Amino acid sequence: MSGPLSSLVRREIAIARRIGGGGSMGVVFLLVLVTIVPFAIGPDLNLLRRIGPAILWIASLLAMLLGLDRLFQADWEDGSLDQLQLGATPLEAVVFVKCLAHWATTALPLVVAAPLMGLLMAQEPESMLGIGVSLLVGSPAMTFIGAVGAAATVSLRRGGLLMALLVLPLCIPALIFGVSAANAAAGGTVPFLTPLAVLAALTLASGALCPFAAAALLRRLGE
Amino acid sequence: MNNPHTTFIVASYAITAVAVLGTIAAIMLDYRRLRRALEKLGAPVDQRADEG
Amino acid sequence: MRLKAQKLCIDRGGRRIVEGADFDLSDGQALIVAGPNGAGKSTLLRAIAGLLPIAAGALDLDGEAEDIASVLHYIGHAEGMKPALSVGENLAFWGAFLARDGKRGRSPADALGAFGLAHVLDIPAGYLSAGQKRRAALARLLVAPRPIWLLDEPTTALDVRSQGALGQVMAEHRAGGGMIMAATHSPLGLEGAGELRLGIAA
Amino acid sequence: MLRYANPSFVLRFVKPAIPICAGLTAILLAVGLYLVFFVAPADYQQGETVRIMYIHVPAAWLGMFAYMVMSSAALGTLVWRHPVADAAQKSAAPLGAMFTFVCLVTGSLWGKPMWGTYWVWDARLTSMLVLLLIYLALIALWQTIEEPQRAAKAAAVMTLVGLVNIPIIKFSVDWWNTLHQPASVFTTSGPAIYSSMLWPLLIMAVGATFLFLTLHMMSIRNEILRRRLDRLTHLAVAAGEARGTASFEPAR
Repeated sequence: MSGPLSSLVRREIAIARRIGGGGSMGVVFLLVLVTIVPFAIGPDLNLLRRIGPAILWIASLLAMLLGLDRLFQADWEDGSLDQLQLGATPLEAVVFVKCLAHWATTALPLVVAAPLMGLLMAQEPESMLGIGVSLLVGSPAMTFIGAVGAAATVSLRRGGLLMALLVLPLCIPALIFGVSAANAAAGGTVPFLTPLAVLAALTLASGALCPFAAAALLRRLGE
Repeated sequence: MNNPHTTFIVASYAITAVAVLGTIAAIMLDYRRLRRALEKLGAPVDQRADEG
Repeated sequence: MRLKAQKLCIDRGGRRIVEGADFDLSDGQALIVAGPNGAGKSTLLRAIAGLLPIAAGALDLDGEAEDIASVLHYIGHAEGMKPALSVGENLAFWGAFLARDGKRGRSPADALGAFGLAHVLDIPAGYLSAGQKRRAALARLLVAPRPIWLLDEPTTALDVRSQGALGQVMAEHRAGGGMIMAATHSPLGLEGAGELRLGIAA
Repeated sequence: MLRYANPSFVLRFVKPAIPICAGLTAILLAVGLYLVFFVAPADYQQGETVRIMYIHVPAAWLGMFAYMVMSSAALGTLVWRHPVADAAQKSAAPLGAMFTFVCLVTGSLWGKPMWGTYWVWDARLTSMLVLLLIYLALIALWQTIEEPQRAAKAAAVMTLVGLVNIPIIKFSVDWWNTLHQPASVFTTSGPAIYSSMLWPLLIMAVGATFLFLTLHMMSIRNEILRRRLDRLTHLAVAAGEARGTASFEPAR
């Protein structure tokens, strides 16, 4: 028998697949950001190679936030948010599942695309792998933290912009350790696993705490 | 013709083939899905059914 | 099962909307929440459903004040349907999500049939008209069995035939021991229903 | 001309045209590929890798040709507000994106032996990358706006705005490229074209054009059917209401 949460996961994935825009839009936005940088900095490959991981991480973070402001907004608009509070399952579990489903449909495509775009930044294969792994480990943290911002700004006009302002400072730790992990993979003094471990800790912590914060913001939202 | 460059030639033709055949397959699958949905709604696909 | 409220006071947007509402509802009974626009009918129903905080007063179900929300249906103005999914898929989801300890209600096709919507089972919800969306939302009542029904102006956008269907569904629900609280202007044909009149808070 | 452009006529015209075009495409590409691999000489500088040119260059031409087709269809949408023009415009974008992507990938693979890396921000390739971004943005636009008329008009205006900007982008990218003295000067135009190389290239280019035309007709047919399906679904929902009295099953 499909329990409430598994049916919620299926619904979220079905919507993302049916609409189809979500995941690919993030990847295209990532490509635009990565393409713009050399136009500003210049086509010097050595410089691009050095800043590649940082640019790819920043672009991935922004692309992820781009998709997040619709996380609860759509449910608020069509009345689903009310019904989701009437279920027997706690709202925290609902938020956690929605975050995972959103991560799978929006963040995963970025985790796959970002390393490939390392080619535009003259990245070596090891560095591309480092970017991929660090994004894979760090992206859930950004999704969970972003979910809190999305919950805080649901139903607000220009909520997306406000959410980015709220969430970006909170994502700084994930960005710092993510980029240092990616740089470590491209060769450097810092061993790859150390920043990655901190990043994993950030992801686990945000996964455990953020659903409670987001649920508190969504409960009894009222009009 | 198996000098070091062959891999690049094979790779580029392979990727082109994948892209082209993928596009063709996508279009044909879309066509079949649309035909099946239209037939389910009882609309013959080629008959002049609308005012255009 | 008995739902009791004593001197309920509810605020919304910083203003006191509902002041001192009392009611007592038990199996098979129905209550019409009446009053002019802005008297707080919707606010009261949303507060009972746990979607709005209760400022003062007491609300309890058989003496328990906890998770009243998991035994009730709340049909508000928005229909809770994802336009990209078919009506059947939407109802199947709500049937699974709102099920209480695994008990499932009627199938989506069956529930839609009761409201004359059997023909839209596989059609994306985005194609439905306002009246159809309303009836599809009402069909949610049938896919997950819950004793208490909170209906916020259920007859808006419904034609006479659909109102008849709703009346029949409500009568059966009450016959089965269910309870109904409906905020409405038009008569719902709920015989023997009590009335809770909300005036504009002085 | 208008009378002939209604969807039903297009569907009947397209029915025989697609197989013919597909056949022509197959023949042309078969001949082209044969010439490329068995007749055309290797290049004295680049050796065998010059054979990549025979798909890279046609892909670039088709990437731009598709944009021209999309722009003229966009004019059709704005001037005559015709559903077939909308369909032609919407279906050209993914094909143009595909050809541009192929051009970029083959260009990168072709350059690798020379540059040592897969991507150098070479002026021509960078302009094609920007063209790909424009295509992807237009596709995203089509995916986001549900209402067909509004989507067609928005995409049409954006396509034409893009058309005006393409030469400006080309110029500014070239200027940006020369300004920064890139590490290695390399032009993908390749060696001077000898006639023995020209023929295979032309045949491959014409073959690719017919490939585009075939796929474009097939996509237009899909778009027409998609719009018809959308309309019929609305009718089915409304029709269900009319005969609704019969379908009110008594609530058991």
